[in-house]
Amino acid sequence: MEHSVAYSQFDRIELTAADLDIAAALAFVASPLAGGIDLFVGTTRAEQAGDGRELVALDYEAYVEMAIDRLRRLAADARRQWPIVKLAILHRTGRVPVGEPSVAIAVACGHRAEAFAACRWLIDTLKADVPIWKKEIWADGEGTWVHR
Amino acid sequence: MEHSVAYSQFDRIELTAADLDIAAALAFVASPLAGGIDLFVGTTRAEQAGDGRELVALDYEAYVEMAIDRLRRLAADARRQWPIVKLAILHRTGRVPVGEPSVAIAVACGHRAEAFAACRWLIDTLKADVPIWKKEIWADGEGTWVHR
Amino acid sequence: MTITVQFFALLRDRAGVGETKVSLPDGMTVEQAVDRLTAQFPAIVGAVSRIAFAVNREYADGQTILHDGDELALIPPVSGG
Amino acid sequence: MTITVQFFALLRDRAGVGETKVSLPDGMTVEQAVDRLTAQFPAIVGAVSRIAFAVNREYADGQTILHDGDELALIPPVSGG
Repeated sequence: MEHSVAYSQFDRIELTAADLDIAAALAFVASPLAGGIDLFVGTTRAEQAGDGRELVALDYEAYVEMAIDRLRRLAADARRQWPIVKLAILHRTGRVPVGEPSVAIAVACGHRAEAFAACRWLIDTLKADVPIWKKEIWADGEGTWVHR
Repeated sequence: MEHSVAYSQFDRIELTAADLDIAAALAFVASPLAGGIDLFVGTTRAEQAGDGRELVALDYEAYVEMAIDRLRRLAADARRQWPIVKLAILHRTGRVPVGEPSVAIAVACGHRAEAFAACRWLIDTLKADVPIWKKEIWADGEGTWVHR
Repeated sequence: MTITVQFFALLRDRAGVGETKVSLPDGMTVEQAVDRLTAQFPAIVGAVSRIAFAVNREYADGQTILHDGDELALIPPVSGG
Repeated sequence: MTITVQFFALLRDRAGVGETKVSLPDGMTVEQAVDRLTAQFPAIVGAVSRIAFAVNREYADGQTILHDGDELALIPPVSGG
């Protein structure tokens, strides 16, 4: 089960093994009622291990059904806290090479302060709460799960 | 003078009478050194005047040469405050209909907290500091300069 | 009763399976079920700093009573984003 | 000396021009130049809540001494973004 989308008229939640379509997320949240849109994109950052090995990618695994459910609740929780017009949360599964996006969160609100606050809360809470895991893939082929 | 671009390897600053190319701004800031990208997009929000007239657009005017110079300094000031990998600031001149973007700021940093903080500071400071003005264009054709 | 158990990430690697079915006495709690699982899959012990639980895709604590057909997931520290 | 003056937004509408050249005695300050301008363009008086100044595209205060060839801009409250 590598692809899963849930969306209402106002929220788009997507876990996908394909490249994230960030332009589509921005188009989805666009609205005449929005004055400010904040988009966060998390990408795989180049890193070097202590022994000099280079990171080549992150492999993402999700407990798909539960992750989608948690993301929908995050969206609902955000809507209780801020006056959100539309929002989109996209997250990758599978291999995400250095420089490529693994997560994108777009929030459209009437005013910018709310869009920034909701977007920041969503990415922070996603990282703490949603059952998705990353494995670091190093140039020598070794993989290390991140469970901090 | 309706179009002006200034960019170094790491900053792209653009004042333009054409539609903002937000995908290009995101592509410009992408980097293997970036872990988090924050993008703010300000759009013309539908509004109604007290007497029921509908807002149809905002007309933006800039003191172009000074505005470009101030935006470059804002970029430099942000770089002194946060470890920014790349950034792009695009602003429209001319008529921006309801629902269309007037400003886009994309900031790529190693980590998300810095990207959010720098992006927020840039839009707040742009709004307070840069010689650009908007005129509200109402459905009856009347225009009202915003000078709050 | 029979429940389905899900392992993820390093726990899946250590268990050697992503999913397994186990038969347990009726009325067992999550904690009691996990004790049985660590006996059956000793390699998961100490693999991660802490394990959270989900029953039927809801976070649940160790005292939650399990029922026939439940899906119990062992959730290592998450690292999405 | 001769300076170029720039008006923007509502001030441009009220002045009826975006740019004008004015001849002033050497050594005049921004404030003194603006006094002359308000006499020449009375419609700009009270048009906006406050006016900032820029000389040669740098924000400048009223005490700044002007020089021949300077560009003085009258900056009404900005509203970009």
